[in-house]
Amino acid sequence: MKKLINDPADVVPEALRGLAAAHPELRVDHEDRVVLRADAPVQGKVGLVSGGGSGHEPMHAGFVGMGMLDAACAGEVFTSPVPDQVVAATRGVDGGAGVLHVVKNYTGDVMNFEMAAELVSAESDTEVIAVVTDDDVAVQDSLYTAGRRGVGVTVLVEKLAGAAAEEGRPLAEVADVAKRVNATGRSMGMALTSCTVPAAGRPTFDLPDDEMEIGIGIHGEPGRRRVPVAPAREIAEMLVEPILADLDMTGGDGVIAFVNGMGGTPLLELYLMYAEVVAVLEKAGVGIARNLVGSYMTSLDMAGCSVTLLRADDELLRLWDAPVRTPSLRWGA
Amino acid sequence: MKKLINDPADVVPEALRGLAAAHPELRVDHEDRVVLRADAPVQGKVGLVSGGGSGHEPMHAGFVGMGMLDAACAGEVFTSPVPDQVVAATRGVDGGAGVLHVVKNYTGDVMNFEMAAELVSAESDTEVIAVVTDDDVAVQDSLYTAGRRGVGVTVLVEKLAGAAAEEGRPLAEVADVAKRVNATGRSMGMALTSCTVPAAGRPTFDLPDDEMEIGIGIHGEPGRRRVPVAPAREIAEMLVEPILADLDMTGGDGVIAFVNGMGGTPLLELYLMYAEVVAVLEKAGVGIARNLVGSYMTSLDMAGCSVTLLRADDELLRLWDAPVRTPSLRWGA
Amino acid sequence: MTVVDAAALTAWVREFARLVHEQRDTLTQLDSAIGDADHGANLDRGMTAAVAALEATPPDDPAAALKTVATTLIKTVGGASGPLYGTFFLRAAGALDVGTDPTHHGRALAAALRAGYDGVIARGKAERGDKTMLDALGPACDAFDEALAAGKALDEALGAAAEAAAQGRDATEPLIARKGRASYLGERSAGHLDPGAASAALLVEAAATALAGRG
Amino acid sequence: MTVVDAAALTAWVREFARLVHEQRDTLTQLDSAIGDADHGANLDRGMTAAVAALEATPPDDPAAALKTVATTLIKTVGGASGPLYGTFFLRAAGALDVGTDPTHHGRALAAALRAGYDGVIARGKAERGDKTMLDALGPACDAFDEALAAGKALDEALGAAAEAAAQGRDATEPLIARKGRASYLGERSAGHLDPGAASAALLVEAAATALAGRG
Ligand SMILES: Nc1ncnc2c1ncn2[C@@H]1O[C@H](COP(=O)(O)OP(=O)(O)O)[C@@H](O)[C@H]1O
Ligand SMILES: Nc1ncnc2c1ncn2[C@@H]1O[C@H](COP(=O)(O)OP(=O)(O)O)[C@@H](O)[C@H]1O
Ligand SMILES: [Mg+2]
Ligand SMILES: [Mg+2]
Ligand SMILES: [Mg+2]
Ligand SMILES: [Mg+2]
Repeated sequence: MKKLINDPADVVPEALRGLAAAHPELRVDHEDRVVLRADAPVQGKVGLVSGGGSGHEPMHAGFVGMGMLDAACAGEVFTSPVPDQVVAATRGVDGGAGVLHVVKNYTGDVMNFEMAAELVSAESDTEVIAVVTDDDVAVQDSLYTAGRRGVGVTVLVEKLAGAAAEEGRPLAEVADVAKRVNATGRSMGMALTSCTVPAAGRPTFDLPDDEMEIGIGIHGEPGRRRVPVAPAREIAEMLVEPILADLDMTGGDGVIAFVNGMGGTPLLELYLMYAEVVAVLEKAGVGIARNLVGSYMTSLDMAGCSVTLLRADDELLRLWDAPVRTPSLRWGA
Repeated sequence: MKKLINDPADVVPEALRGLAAAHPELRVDHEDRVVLRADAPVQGKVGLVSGGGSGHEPMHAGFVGMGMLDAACAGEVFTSPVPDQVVAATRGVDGGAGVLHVVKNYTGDVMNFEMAAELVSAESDTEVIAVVTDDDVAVQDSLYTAGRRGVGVTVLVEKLAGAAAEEGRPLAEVADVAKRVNATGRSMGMALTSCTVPAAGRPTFDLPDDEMEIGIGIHGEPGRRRVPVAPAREIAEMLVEPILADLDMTGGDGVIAFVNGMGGTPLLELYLMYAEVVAVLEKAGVGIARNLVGSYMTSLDMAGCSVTLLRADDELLRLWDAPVRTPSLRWGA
Repeated sequence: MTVVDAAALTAWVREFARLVHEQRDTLTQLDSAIGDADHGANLDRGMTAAVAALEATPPDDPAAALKTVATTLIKTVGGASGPLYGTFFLRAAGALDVGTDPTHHGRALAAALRAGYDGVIARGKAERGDKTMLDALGPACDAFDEALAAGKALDEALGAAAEAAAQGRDATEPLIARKGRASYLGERSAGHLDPGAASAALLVEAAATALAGRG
Repeated sequence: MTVVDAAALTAWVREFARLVHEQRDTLTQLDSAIGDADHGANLDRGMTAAVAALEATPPDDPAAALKTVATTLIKTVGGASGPLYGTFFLRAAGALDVGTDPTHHGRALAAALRAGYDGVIARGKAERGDKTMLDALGPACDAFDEALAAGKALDEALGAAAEAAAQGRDATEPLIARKGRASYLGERSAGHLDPGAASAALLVEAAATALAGRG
């Protein structure tokens, strides 16, 4: 295993120390592994809390700051945080206007955030609403299963609901924005290589040199199918078409198109992929209103990418353009 | 070879198409493979032009915009641009106050930029000054060799000289800032894996699972020595100590510390490395005034990192904090 | 002789921790095939902490022992298995009523395990056959109850439970997962053992080993 | 018969392009060991363009042929080898003065090659022994001059030049690079052939092949 780490067991706390040193505008609670805006709680503002397993950086800690999250809980690598962390984060961002939990739809995340919400409501009158993201079209949405995974849309929810909260809107409205984004956004991902979990020490799956996995998540889990490696052009079709088949993206004010790198893929390739995604969308008559290209939601050192499309409207575009000031997403401030 | 590409020969023009689609605030001259600020030339402002081989994204095209570069020339992968590209860029950014060429010290880059400057001066009265960066302490600085490579400091030169130009300072002063940054900045890099040049199709060098290269550049060239893989703590020492041995970094107003990922290394590891760099600097009595952590100057999909330290002063810190608005470095705007 | 006392349950917890540590890599490998390669690390971290917590504050009674394990797992594991195993031990602790008659200890323990099992169902909303830890825990509870009802001694009944858990674990192999992370794989989840069922089988095996000779 | 005319030099350029294309991977592999793995791709791109340029606008005279190659290489190659080979052809074009007497063509060509070689030195500021293309070009110019001075026919003289270039290329193996990208490796650059010396040897070999039978 080749990684810039010390003891695999210490990866998360050590990376948090680096994050704290690099970003004085954040406050890191090292005991609870919670990253907060230094000015949290912001009085009168809805607090946004997210979190999940580590290994997806910059998500979530890199999105803490003005206009996005108020706090992020860092679990062990690929392991959702424990309830105590979420409780500490929720308390730390409670400015009197309630707290929104942004939770990716994984059994562990959902349960740990639920238990935290139960603990918070047992001990205080802080109002908490949880919005669960489940945008991955690689997974069948069914009542009998765990449902779809929460992936790329989570980044967009954090940006857009974060902007709504920054405008001073009440908890219910901020939660509605989050739900709307989740309802109108879909994602699909692929991997050229597996990632290696530090504590496991070897790649999660073996992938021959001439094959790739389509329909992967962000935890190194294998995808829905394994196919021969294909040109970027065809990969863009394999990712975009299932999204368009799942949700009509035409009409409205165009989409926010998000091409995301999985951690081991260089920006050169992501821009090339973006050009191919643009081509597929053009053919399908889908306009692009805004875009985001980069590695924002990763899976350790996995090579690969995901595409997220969000059907936008006036309000969402306004929230997208609103200033944001976090370590990894910043504009207008 | 596993990459998100189509034909290896088309990687650069296709990625430029994606960049253009993603960033309407840039103008891309696809024929000459030059990326310009959409508002170039800015009248009365010194124009900053850089460029080099592709494969180092976001450097340089990702640094085109207000407060940084006016244009970047994209060569083939790891191959410096040709003079025509540099001429086109220089013409495109000439707002009457002269043009600064920021050139990394590689034989090819230096010669191609030189030839371009000769062509420009033969055809116009645009004043051009070239500043060559050569900050890599892994390479011995000698009159009898090609000298040190230009690496991480180049990003800092582009930011700081870019800010000076944005302030409306004259060419000589902007060039002085660039020279001063190069003179007081030093870098050292390492690789856990080789990169794969698309046209070559296989890793540039083989590296056993338990070894790493110390003293690498950013073109997949092997380093100065090959040693067993070590913990991040020791890697930080191997990178920082040669820098401190080369140039005294104490005194002044502390350093700008830049921990850079080589393309295949996730942010989680870079923050962890940053914590270790902070520890080494603390022990050496070197204060940190500002920092930059991320993959800003890459070597395709290479896993590894580099450390750049720049001895800062009041003026450089002011220029660092000045607003910048580019695809990959943005604050205050 | 007290059959199910704090010491006995502490011994059970220790033995489970030992087995998890020993089979950490195996559990992680199972989780690599159909999950995210952390189940071994997760449980090992949690059970190491649980043993440390029991050592730091030795429990006064058997329910307290289980409660300490529950809160420690909830605080340290995370993921799906943290809340699920945490809930298992929490509900078991709440249901454990050993009373004063040692001959009832077996049935008291069986009731506690059943309560824990029901707690996992309530928390995770899965059913048997979904390819989860339930597929080992459920058969174990059934076999334990049946053996006791048939008048078997605790030893033998726990042996039967462990046997049933192991069979239940093996039976997850052909199943298509419907809950947890493995469900994302759809049909590709078939052909692999469920990691949580494998660790649950260790939990029951540990009980059989640690409580052996106690009744 | 005209010995060094536009057609002959076009044939030389074609043959060089053919060899470069054929040995593209070898050149890139040499550049992988001590450089950045692009020399084969660089020269192949440039020489393919040069041949196309000669086809698009067939040159009127031999100097024009060389000049077209020069400007095409400068426009399409980049890196170190682009300006260097570009300068080589540019200076050679400038110096080429075949005059009207075919028996002087050999010496005219030798003077042009020497001028190209000097141009590479001026542009790259390297010396022989620095482990660069100069280590093949230099010996080739020397051998060519000597052979002509000794009264050898063009054929034979070019053969000697090609032989000298190949020897010069091989002699780069033990050298420690002092110029170009390989210099960053310091002592680790020893033990490998220089990619530019290898391509320069192809250039001279191509001349010997293409001009064979012309004098
Ligand atoms: N809804 C559920 N009900 C019962 N058990 C579950 C459920 N979801 C997951 N599990 C169990 O949890 C195990 C995975 O645990 P672990 O790997 O530690 O957590 P995660 O899936 O969050 O990485 C699965 O193998 C399965 O047995
Ligand atoms: N200063 C120089 N003088 C002469 N030849 C040089 C010089 N620097 C480099 N070269 C030649 O150029 C070759 C490398 O060319 P190439 O790989 O195309 O360019 P780059 O080094 O920019 O990647 C080297 O093998 C060497 O022969
Ligand atoms: Mg997990
Ligand atoms: Mg090159
Ligand atoms: Mg798991
Ligand atoms: Mg090269």
